[in-house]
Amino acid sequence: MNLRSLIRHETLLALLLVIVLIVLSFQSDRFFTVDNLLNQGRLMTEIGLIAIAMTFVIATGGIDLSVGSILGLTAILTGVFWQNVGLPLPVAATAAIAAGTFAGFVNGVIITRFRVPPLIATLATLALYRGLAEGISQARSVRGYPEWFYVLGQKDVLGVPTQLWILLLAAVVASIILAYTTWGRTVYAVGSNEVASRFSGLSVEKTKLALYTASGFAAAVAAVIFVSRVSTTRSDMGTGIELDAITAVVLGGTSIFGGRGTIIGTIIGLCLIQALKNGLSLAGIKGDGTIMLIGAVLILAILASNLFERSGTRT
Amino acid sequence: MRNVVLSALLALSFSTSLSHAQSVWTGGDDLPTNPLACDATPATAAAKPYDGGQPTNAPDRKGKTIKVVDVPKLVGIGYFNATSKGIADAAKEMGTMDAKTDGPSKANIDDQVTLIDNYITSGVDGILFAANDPVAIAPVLKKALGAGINVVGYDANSSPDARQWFVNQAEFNGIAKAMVDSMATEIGDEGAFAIVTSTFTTPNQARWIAEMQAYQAKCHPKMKWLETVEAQEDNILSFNQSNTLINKYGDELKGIFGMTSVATPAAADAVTQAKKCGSVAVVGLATPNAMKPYVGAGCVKSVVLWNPVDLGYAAAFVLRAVADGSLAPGATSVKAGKLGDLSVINGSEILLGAPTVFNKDNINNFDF
Amino acid sequence: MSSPVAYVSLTGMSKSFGGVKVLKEVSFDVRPGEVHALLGENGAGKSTLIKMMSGLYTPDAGTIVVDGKELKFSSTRDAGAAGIATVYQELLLFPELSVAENVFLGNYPRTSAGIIDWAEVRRRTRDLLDQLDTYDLDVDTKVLSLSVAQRQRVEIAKALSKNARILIMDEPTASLVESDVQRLMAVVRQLRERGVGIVYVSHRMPEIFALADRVTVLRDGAHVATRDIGEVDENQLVSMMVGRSIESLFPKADASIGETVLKVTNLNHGRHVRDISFELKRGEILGIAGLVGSGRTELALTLFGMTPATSGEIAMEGKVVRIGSPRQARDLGIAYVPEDRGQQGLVKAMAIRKNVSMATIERLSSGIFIKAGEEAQRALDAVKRLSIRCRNIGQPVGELSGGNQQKVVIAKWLETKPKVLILDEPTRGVDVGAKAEIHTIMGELVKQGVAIIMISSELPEVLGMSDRVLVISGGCITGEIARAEATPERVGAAMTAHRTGEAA
Amino acid sequence: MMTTTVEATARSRAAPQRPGFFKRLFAEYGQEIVVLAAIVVLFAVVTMVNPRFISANNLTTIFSGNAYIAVAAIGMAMVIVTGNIDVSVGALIGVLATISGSLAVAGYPIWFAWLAPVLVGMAVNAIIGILVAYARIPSIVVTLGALSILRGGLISVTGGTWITDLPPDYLIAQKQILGLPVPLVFMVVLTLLAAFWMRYTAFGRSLYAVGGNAEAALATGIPIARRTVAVFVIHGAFAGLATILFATQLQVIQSTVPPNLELTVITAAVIGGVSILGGSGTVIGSTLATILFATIGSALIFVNVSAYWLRAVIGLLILATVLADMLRRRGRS
Repeated sequence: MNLRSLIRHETLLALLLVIVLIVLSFQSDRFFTVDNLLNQGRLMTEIGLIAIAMTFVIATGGIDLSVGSILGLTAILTGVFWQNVGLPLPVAATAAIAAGTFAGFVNGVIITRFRVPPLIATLATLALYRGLAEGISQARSVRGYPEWFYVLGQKDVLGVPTQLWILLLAAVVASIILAYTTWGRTVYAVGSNEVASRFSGLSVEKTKLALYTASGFAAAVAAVIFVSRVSTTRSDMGTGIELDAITAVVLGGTSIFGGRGTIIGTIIGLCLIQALKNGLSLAGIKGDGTIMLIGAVLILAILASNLFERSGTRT
Repeated sequence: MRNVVLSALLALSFSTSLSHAQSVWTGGDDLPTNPLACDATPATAAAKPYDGGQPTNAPDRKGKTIKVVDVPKLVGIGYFNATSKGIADAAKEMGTMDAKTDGPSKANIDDQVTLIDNYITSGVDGILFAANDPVAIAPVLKKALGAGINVVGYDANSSPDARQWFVNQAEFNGIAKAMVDSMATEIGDEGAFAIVTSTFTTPNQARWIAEMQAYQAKCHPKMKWLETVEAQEDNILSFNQSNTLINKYGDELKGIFGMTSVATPAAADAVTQAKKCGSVAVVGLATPNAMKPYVGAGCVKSVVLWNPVDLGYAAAFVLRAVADGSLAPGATSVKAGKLGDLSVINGSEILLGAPTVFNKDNINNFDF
Repeated sequence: MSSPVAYVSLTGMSKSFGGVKVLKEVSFDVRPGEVHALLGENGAGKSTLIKMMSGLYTPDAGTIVVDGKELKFSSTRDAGAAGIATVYQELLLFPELSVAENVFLGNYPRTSAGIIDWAEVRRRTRDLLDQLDTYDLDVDTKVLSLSVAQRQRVEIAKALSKNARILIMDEPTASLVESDVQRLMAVVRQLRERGVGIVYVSHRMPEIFALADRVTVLRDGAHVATRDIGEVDENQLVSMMVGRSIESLFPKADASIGETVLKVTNLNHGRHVRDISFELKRGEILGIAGLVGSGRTELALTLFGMTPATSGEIAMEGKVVRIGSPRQARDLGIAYVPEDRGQQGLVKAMAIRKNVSMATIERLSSGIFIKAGEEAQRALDAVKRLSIRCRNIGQPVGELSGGNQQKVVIAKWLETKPKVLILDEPTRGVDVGAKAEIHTIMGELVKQGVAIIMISSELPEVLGMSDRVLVISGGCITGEIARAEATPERVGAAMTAHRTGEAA
Repeated sequence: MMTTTVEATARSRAAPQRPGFFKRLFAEYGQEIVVLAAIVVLFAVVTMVNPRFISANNLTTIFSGNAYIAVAAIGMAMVIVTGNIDVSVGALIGVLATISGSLAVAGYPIWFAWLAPVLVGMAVNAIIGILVAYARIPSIVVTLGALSILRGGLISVTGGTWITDLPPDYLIAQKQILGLPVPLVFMVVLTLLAAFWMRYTAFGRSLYAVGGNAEAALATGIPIARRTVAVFVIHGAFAGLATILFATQLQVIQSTVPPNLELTVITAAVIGGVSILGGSGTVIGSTLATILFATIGSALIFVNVSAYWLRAVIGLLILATVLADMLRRRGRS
């Protein structure tokens, strides 16, 4: 029942994506072009990376609201380590990613050691990390990165935007992990019944700690890509990205209560949102109309899949 | 072990940031400042060669109707409504411009970049922008230039080479001088003041504050700079922060600068509601409509602002001129409809003029 | 006392779920002042029937007549208004609210101003609890800190608060220890004296013969028989329930007892595990008896690494080991089938296959990848070996009956090839047939040399299955009794041995 | 035989001692007390640094400047008590403020301009509630969608125009009742009313039942779906009331959504002790938490914390409160 309904949601969503793609390409002949689609891929990479990690977190029944702030903090640290500390840029970026990962690790510690509900813990660190970013940067931007650094965010490799390769790699690796490994199995088990997982000898705390750390890592990597794409660092980077990522994950069929969800669903959800944003804009609809439509699609998609599921399994 | 290393990293980052936080927090940026002379001597800017960018393979758009998109920092605030109105007015007047405004709902660099990117794909002829971040927006603007699109900025600049021209509402040091001089007139040369700004990361505000600080040190050295507080783009928060400043400093506080069109009316309201009209002066950047009640009640004497409708209007005309080829690198002035000739400064900027100071007498003549 | 006129009578009740008929034209009635036992294996339709009586389900067909009037229940409120109250097996209480509030929730006494009269709520709760001889419960305590027996008392008080004429009790003793069962039975008798009609659902024969006036048996959703209790004996009832006769309820298998596999010395954890020492040998079943809160489960949790020992020594096969987590316990060959199957034992939304492999998932993997084929094969084997009744191994465990769910939990732990298997209430909430099957499985395991620790509240089970009985009270061992000497009296005395002293 | 021994032991136990008054108070209102203590400590410390901190004016700023957040948090606390959440309230308040202000400027009666946001808030949240209760979509999903719709809709409709020229009578938040600022009175009265309602009425208690154990609530005859819709509608009414304070505080109404308002409101509710899992917490706590935030914001300016580090310090303080609560809970169990 579970598996069947899961496939249903994703099939439904994929179908919706196809319809949206078709409709939008009729609206504007510039929409369904290789260039445009690749470019959209570039634009959704940061959210995509965060959403992939978020899929794991939400599948365990948790949530991470602090990712946007971690992104901001990591971006700032990249700049500060490079410009103010004088580290070579690769070292600075690596150190900043390490710090962002550590911020995720701290979330994990608060959640697993102190047993603070994830929503509250990350709501608190949302404020804290953003504050750190602002304090450390003293509201200064760091600019003027060397040209090679922009390969990551602005250039192509084999005709495909560099960061899209990273997103694809992350998606493939994450799908495999979630579907075929002991780690993925633990994620679903913890999300469905944490107590029973603990009683089965699964390392619940370790898994959760690792997930929040991974979520921090994803946000940190996204930060460096983001910096490279926009060629500057600011402490307000990534504000509000957590809600966008959660929207994509939930739209992709991951249950907010945990226990189910797939990476492919998240990716379809992401593509759907990005296609709507881009396609509607090309079709001459303004940004405010687009976000209204995305809100409606989110509610309707979940509504539809609820109805399908209920009609299929219960009378 | 890993924890130790990482905590060390975090500690390191703290210490470095503290080391470059030398002075009190003024909220200014750290770019070089260029305060104007204390009297009315106009600045003598060295002529600079054109430093803007050029579109590649732009089609000949002379006299043809062009499709233009205006991407402000964000939509939904009075200021950008006014610029948008100016653009629409100009488009109507010219009859050869098909302009629309579309911006992010939050002043967010990423959303803005994405929007512009979409419009490049959709194939516009011209882009007008007000940048949330001068550097972050540069790559996408360069992409627009690369696609043969004419790009003109207004209100908030980008790196010069990422756009063709920038319509400068008023030079930073000019605004700074007008603000500080107004304040000095109201509270005297030894008064103490505080600042309410949006966020420290907003480039224009940070630039103005830095210039204000430089100008105050140079021309009104005895004025006391108390502190700068952040209030986002949130008018209730601005109101609360202004109140807190009034409460904290008591009679010591003589004036409040509002750095945004959100903060200034809120500060004025705080002063009004605290019944401090006359004893705490409010000087700031704001749109006239929002300030009419306070100016009318005599609580605020003067509001500094260029006319944003004119700014949008001028930007549209500049874009038209660029598309027509009548404004080319090296030009010294450009004709902007009813505004007449506007002069070129700093290589690739077009100056709107001196900022307007609104007061009780003229504020009702403006509606934006 | 028992009047021959029924207060509630149900006639021709039918109900289907998803096309499956779970109840077929069943008739049932309850008279004031009688205890009417309702029997049947899991899935026989007992729950469905009582849920219709209490207004949770609407019948597809059939009539409900209360006190001479035909009624339709569309919610539990309707049933409540008709004088029918239910004490559910799952004890449907609000953990964050106080005892008093739980009793009167939805039914508060009001002051003249129309607001809730909390003083009255507390006073009346006190009264009700006193009527149930429950003097030891503060009405302001949050329910989350109460024991199962105490919660049940709260449920009964709640039913009484509504002046229920009919009280439905769904397996009220399933999670009680013997002493609490006795108290509960006293309460039931007291209610009967007052003229309350009681529907008593239970699997436990002794209680039924001790309490019931009449008994109704359901099988496969159909009514089998309704008899006065004097007309039937235990064997007849069992064969009515299962449709065949069961040879022996406790088939103690003879296994050869081998060398010591687990040796525990002076083990301590908190207040509930104090200075525990014992040995366990291969092929032995060690029964652990004790009251709720005596420290039985806590001892198991300490051995299993859930609440690691604060002092003392555990030796597995002669080697002293430290057990700090269930993982370590598992790797040492200790398995624990927990008391609370739904919460602790199973991931109900997951397939049988995934539940069976849950404790051995690393062993079923090469590198980090799960070997899906082998996993499925092992699950198929387990289903066959333990005769788990299911559609296929992809079926979510939550859809299985209680007994089959329990077999899945056992299967999961057998996958770890345990040397020591701890079974905590292995047959609670399991029907007669499945119970016997579980006992048979235990017998087979000891023959293979597994050592079993069995915790049970059912004294006959402990006495019937164990080679040796360890009695725990107040966190300490108060008796170690060999099978031959283990009588209900000796074990019962040891269970309360230190208790009085401790409580003071 | 055994029966008698057991009965005897049970009877021999005396009725338990009722824990002392303070112990019970702490058990029941632990988090509220922690927050209150934090406020008191902050006041004491900051006043020592700068006595102006407890001047009447500053108290007014602290207590009434954020009253609209407290009022919104009352409804949010109720929603969270039933085990739901609403991330769209900030956008809703932005929309309602525009509606209210437009009506006032258009010359409708003032009372109507005040009533409208309450009614519209209830209507919007009724839809949200129905989607949550009857279509069984998790509340976070519905409200995430609603957030987008409301935010986009606000900009589409207003085009970002500010509302000015508000009639002076409309500006109720600037007025005083018995010498006290209206927002303060609103906040205190609404908090007490809501707290009383949640404590002393069957309807109010049923919210705890729904959030504490939905299955048990159903078995008790509480119509869960109807209650869920009701709690969202009530929350909408409080959002409307909050809007009145928000819209009338100044002489202009901004037609944008206050940034991060929803997170502030949620944070206030949870820091005030409302369990995110549902079933426990009070509106007294959420109001105290709002006051705590306002106090922190003001205090940091008074003690000259660098404005750059302000948010970091606020974050740290929130985290400290959360951890203190967890340690307290653990100490209790």
